[in-house]
Amino acid sequence: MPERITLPIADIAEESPDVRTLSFTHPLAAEPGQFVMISDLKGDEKPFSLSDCGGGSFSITLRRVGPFTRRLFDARRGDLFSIRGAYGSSFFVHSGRVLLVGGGCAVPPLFFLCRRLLAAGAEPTVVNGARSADALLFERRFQALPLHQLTALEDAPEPLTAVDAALRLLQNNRFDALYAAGPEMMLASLISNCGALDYQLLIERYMKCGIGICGSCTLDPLGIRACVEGPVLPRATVEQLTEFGVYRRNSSGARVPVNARRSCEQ
Amino acid sequence: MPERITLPIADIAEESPDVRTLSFTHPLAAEPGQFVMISDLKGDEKPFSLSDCGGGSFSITLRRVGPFTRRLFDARRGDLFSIRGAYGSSFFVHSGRVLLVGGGCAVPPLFFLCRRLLAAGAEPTVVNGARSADALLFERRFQALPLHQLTALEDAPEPLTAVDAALRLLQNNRFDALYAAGPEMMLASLISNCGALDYQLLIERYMKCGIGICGSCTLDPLGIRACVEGPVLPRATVEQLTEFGVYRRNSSGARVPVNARRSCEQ
Amino acid sequence: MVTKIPSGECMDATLRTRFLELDLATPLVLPAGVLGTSFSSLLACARCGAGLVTTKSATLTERTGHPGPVVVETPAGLLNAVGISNPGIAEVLREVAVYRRHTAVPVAVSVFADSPADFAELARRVSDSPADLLELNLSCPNVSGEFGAPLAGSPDTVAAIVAAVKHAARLPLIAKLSPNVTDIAAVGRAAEQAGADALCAINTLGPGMVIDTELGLPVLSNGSGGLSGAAIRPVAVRAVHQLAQSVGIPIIGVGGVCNAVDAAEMLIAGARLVGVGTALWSGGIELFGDIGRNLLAYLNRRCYPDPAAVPRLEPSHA
Amino acid sequence: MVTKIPSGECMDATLRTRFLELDLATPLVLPAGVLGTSFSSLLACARCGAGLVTTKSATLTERTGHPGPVVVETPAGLLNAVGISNPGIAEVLREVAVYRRHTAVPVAVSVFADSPADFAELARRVSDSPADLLELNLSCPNVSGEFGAPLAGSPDTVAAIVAAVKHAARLPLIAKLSPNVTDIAAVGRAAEQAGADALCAINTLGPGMVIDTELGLPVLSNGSGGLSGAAIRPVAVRAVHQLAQSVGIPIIGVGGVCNAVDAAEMLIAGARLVGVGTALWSGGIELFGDIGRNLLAYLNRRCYPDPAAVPRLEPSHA
Ligand SMILES: Cc1cc2nc3c(=O)[nH]c(=O)nc-3n(C[C@H](O)[C@H](O)[C@H](O)COP(=O)(O)OP(=O)(O)OC[C@H]3O[C@@H](n4cnc5c(N)ncnc54)[C@H](O)[C@@H]3O)c2cc1C
Ligand SMILES: Cc1cc2nc3c(=O)[nH]c(=O)nc-3n(C[C@H](O)[C@H](O)[C@H](O)COP(=O)(O)OP(=O)(O)OC[C@H]3O[C@@H](n4cnc5c(N)ncnc54)[C@H](O)[C@@H]3O)c2cc1C
Ligand SMILES: Cc1cc2nc3c(=O)[nH]c(=O)nc-3n(C[C@H](O)[C@H](O)[C@H](O)COP(=O)(O)O)c2cc1C
Ligand SMILES: Cc1cc2nc3c(=O)[nH]c(=O)nc-3n(C[C@H](O)[C@H](O)[C@H](O)COP(=O)(O)O)c2cc1C
Ligand code: FES
Ligand code: FES
Repeated sequence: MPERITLPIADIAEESPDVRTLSFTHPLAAEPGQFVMISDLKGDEKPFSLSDCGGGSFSITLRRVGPFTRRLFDARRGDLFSIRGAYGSSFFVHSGRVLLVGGGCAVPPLFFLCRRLLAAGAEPTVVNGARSADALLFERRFQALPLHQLTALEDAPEPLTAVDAALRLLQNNRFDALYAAGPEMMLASLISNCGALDYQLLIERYMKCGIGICGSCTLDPLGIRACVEGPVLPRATVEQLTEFGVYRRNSSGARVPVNARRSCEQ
Repeated sequence: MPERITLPIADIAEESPDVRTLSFTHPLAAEPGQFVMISDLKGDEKPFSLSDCGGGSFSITLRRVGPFTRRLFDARRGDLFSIRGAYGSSFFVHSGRVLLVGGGCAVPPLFFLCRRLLAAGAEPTVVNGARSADALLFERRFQALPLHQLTALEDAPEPLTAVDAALRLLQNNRFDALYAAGPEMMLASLISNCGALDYQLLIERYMKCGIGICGSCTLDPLGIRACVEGPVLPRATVEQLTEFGVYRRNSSGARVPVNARRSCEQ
Repeated sequence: MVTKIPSGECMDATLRTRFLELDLATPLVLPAGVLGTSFSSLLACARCGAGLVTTKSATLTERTGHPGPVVVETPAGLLNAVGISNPGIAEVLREVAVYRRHTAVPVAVSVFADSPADFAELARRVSDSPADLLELNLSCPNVSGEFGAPLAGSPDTVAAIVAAVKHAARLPLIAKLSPNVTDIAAVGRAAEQAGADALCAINTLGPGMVIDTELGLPVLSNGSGGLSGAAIRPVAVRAVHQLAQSVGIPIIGVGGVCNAVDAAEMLIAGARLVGVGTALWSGGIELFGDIGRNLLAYLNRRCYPDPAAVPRLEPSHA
Repeated sequence: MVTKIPSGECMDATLRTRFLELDLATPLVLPAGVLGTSFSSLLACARCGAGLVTTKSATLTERTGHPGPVVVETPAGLLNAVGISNPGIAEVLREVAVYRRHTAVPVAVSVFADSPADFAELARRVSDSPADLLELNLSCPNVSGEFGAPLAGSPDTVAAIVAAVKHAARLPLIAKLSPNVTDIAAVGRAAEQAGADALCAINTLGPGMVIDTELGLPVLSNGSGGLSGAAIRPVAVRAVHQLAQSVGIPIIGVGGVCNAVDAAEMLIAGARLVGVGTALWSGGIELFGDIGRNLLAYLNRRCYPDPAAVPRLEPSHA
């Protein structure tokens, strides 16, 4: 079991007006797609995907959407946080031509994935989707890697959603695998149009324990846990989920519809 | 920490009218001089030195002296016992010319030691002391090993104590080290006559926990525990013990004089 | 008492166990609050080999529970203060109805309230559902800020609630007890006399607290939480043994069971059924299958025809 | 509350701690019953870095205790039922006298009896000895076969014993409490009101039981035993926090402390001194030195001048 540790923020990077990356110095053992549970012990602890990890440090990238992310967003270098993980399943790292499709603040975990894909000899193409140019995340970081990046902005003069951009690429190119992370409706629309291509999705559910014991994050009708068997799920599993794109459970366990809002804003 | 295990007796050997060896099939990790705590869970658990260990089995050799050893003595093949250990310190295995002096039912642990000494290339001489011929233990087992054995019988036509036999050997030969186990008065007399020779003694005290927590077996004035820092103690330690050969503590912790009776009979 | 490993193995043992008129496929139980929020997680446990599954404790109305952290790892254990989050009894019973459409494996609905009247109302609602059993959570240590001392702390309170529920419920009744009392047997007897059909013991221990020495704050947002997992198993085994000597109704033994040896230990202590909760954390729900298989092997090796035939510890043991 | 690791380390922290008019070299305590039978084992702990040592609980007359097995390992813990073996108060005080000739490190004598009168008699005897403190073991869970329910189960019983002893003793009085109660704070308040000068919490938890599934018998000859070690630390920390909010007298925090972080956790919970018992089993008595050194490093890193300056948890935490 990974231990809980209390670490000071080693570095903070502004990514957009409401997104920041917090880095911590610690040799965390983690794979891309995994998440950590972070708390300031002042009431609340939330899951965040790793946006990078390696060389004795790791980072998360968060969007300010509510009370807890506001506290994280406003934290300063040296502030201490209780961190446990890394938890959950991770992306299977292919070595062929792969397409990564991300939307909003679910893009950063794909950056960590790209590092591993490149190390495994894969040829990644990244569709980096955002509402607007200043909401675009990690554009420069992806640029620094030897891969093909395509940005898709919804409010551009020629609006383009990440899904549309991805489908265009899929029509004209052969890919061995697809990785996607982002708002659930975006993921649902993407996979209903991607033919027979093998895919893996990063799926978010309400998480309390993060370790598969509380039942908060289970997925119908399989009863698997998004925090243990997920958050990264392969196509074979996703195809069996009756709730995917339809409903999720809130903090009491009640079902609520999945709406069109983007990840980290729901 | 070694785990507690419940094992059936695999084999029983008669050693003398009141001494038996019980063998168990289990790959116990143990060194010569160490002991196990054995119980039938019917009220009582007692320490016994390993008389052999290796090749997936181990054995203890016990003298019937009281209620618990009587139950062990009367046990049959297949009877189950709760066993924990091996506990305590072990003999440092030298590789030169070494003298082993044993008395009574403290002789068997020296057999396990001899195996290790021979494996390390040592040249052991064993003084095997007993009250009478039929109380002599492990004579044949020692004979089967490439070492020199000398038996010392107190009731022989020419009575000889183990200590006298040992001292004679020491006078006429050069040894690199001395190992001894037996009645405390025998040990005390041996070491007060052995000159500057390096020695290690197997010392018995009343043991309850066997793991250094209950304080039953501590040795004055060092406060060391016979079950953890002992039962094998080097010369440098023994020389500091004010209670050795003088008193020991009983099951309530009260001091009682060490008498002349032999080990396993006190 | 058996003192020898039998030489000839038997081959025909079964895990089937009678419990309150129900015929369970295994004596293994998913206890309340561990998974059990959705029909699908209950179903997954049933399919993996639980003979009985229990829902997370339900209250009359929706509760979001405590903010995080709601769990913290401790040596060989877990401290939790989830705070009885649940969507309310109506939603819970809807999940139970969906569950029932998929399987015949019995399900117990656990309920929690702070008055005999509310417990009775919950009991009525559960009696009108497809649930098989009703469990009263009298022992949650994590909501004392809201509800005061755990109900199972006093034999009189327990008796009052059980009596009120017995009157209202048409389902067999399990009273779930707290270990955080000086004499659990007295509480168990009170529950039995008031009409409980079975006991479940133990709920989480303590409560306990873990403090972060860098932040100088408790890790759990609730401050304290209940201790579960292997660390508490000796206390659970003793509690079950004490209860088994003191009551005639069957007992679900819960607390720190991680494998078939632990399950056998609970049976010997006097449990009819054995819960597996915190161990699912590291073992996954496949644990129900593993424990079942190894328990069956134990029964066969010892020539016990079924779990109920495992000889119990004699009453003389403290 | 400190939320940053201080950039500049301090260098001048000390472990010295005031406790009931005594000036202790460290806040670390050898608790009752762990080693402590002979003057020499007390001495060894004092030399290794314990600031206060406690004898094994003494009774008026000699007791051999329970037959073995008296201990059994449990997940992250130890179950023991030694049964208060001791050579009787006269012998114990002789050992204390020898101890005193070798060291000035304070020593507490722990005593156990089954009536206020016997406790008072023991207190008189200890008051006439070179001991520094008197500790009342009100909480041994291992002799209930002989003596009935632990005394610390009831605030009234605790108050009666403390009052009787207070009258008889000339030494400062520590009341050692049991965690096996629904409300330890109530018991602590009763002890304080009756005149206790300090509290020690907690004694062993449960009790618990380990059953051997091959022999079908409890491992401990006594059947059950008290649980100690890392497994119970969360319960001990919570108990100390509860007591610190409820009483004004200082508290010795005991239960599962294995390292300096655990010791710091106890201080934050509200302990003045910190006991290290079961951890000596795997750590050896050198642990007192190790914990002391690392605790000093913690104090320096956080710029706390001494253990008493470690900020306590605020009372709001459950
Ligand atoms: C596996 C996983 C990985 C995530 N990775 C990231 C990430 O890398 N970056 C990022 O910005 N956000 C990420 N999130 C979402 C992040 O956890 C929420 O933004 C955060 O919890 C919001 O807390 P809040 O108090 O600021 O807002 P609130 O106002 O409390 O909640 C806003 C929304 O966040 C979601 N949320 C709140 N609490 C939880 C919870 N305990 N578990 C899951 N969702 C919750 C809900 O949809 C809620 O409507 C991830 C979520 C999951 C499940
Ligand atoms: C480290 C060690 C190794 C030992 N190895 C052997 C061995 O290999 N073979 C063997 O026959 N005996 C050995 N003994 C002695 C053995 O433990 C006792 O013979 C046994 O405990 C007697 O129990 P009983 O009930 O039969 O007799 P009792 O009538 O209870 O006691 C007889 C005598 O045995 C000793 N004894 C009793 N209980 C204990 C105890 N808990 N710890 C230590 N001594 C005790 C006392 O001197 C007592 O007077 C060893 C003892 C120790 C400490
Ligand atoms: C995360 C978690 C949540 C729990 N929630 C409940 C609950 O809602 N109702 C209840 O009666 N018990 C609850 N419990 C207690 C368990 O049902 C069980 O009694 C206890 O954990 C001991 O068993 P274990 O060691 O196998 O987990 C919960 C336990 C855990 C770990
Ligand atoms: C072997 C053993 C014997 C004990 N004997 C006593 C005793 O005689 N009197 C007493 O007050 N507490 C006794 N205790 C309890 C300890 O003093 C301590 O309160 C408890 O073990 C919790 O601390 P720990 O986890 O650090 O061991 C004993 C504990 C152990 C493990
Ligand atoms: S968050 Fe608790 S089971 Fe997934
Ligand atoms: S037997 Fe308990 S300390 Fe040695």
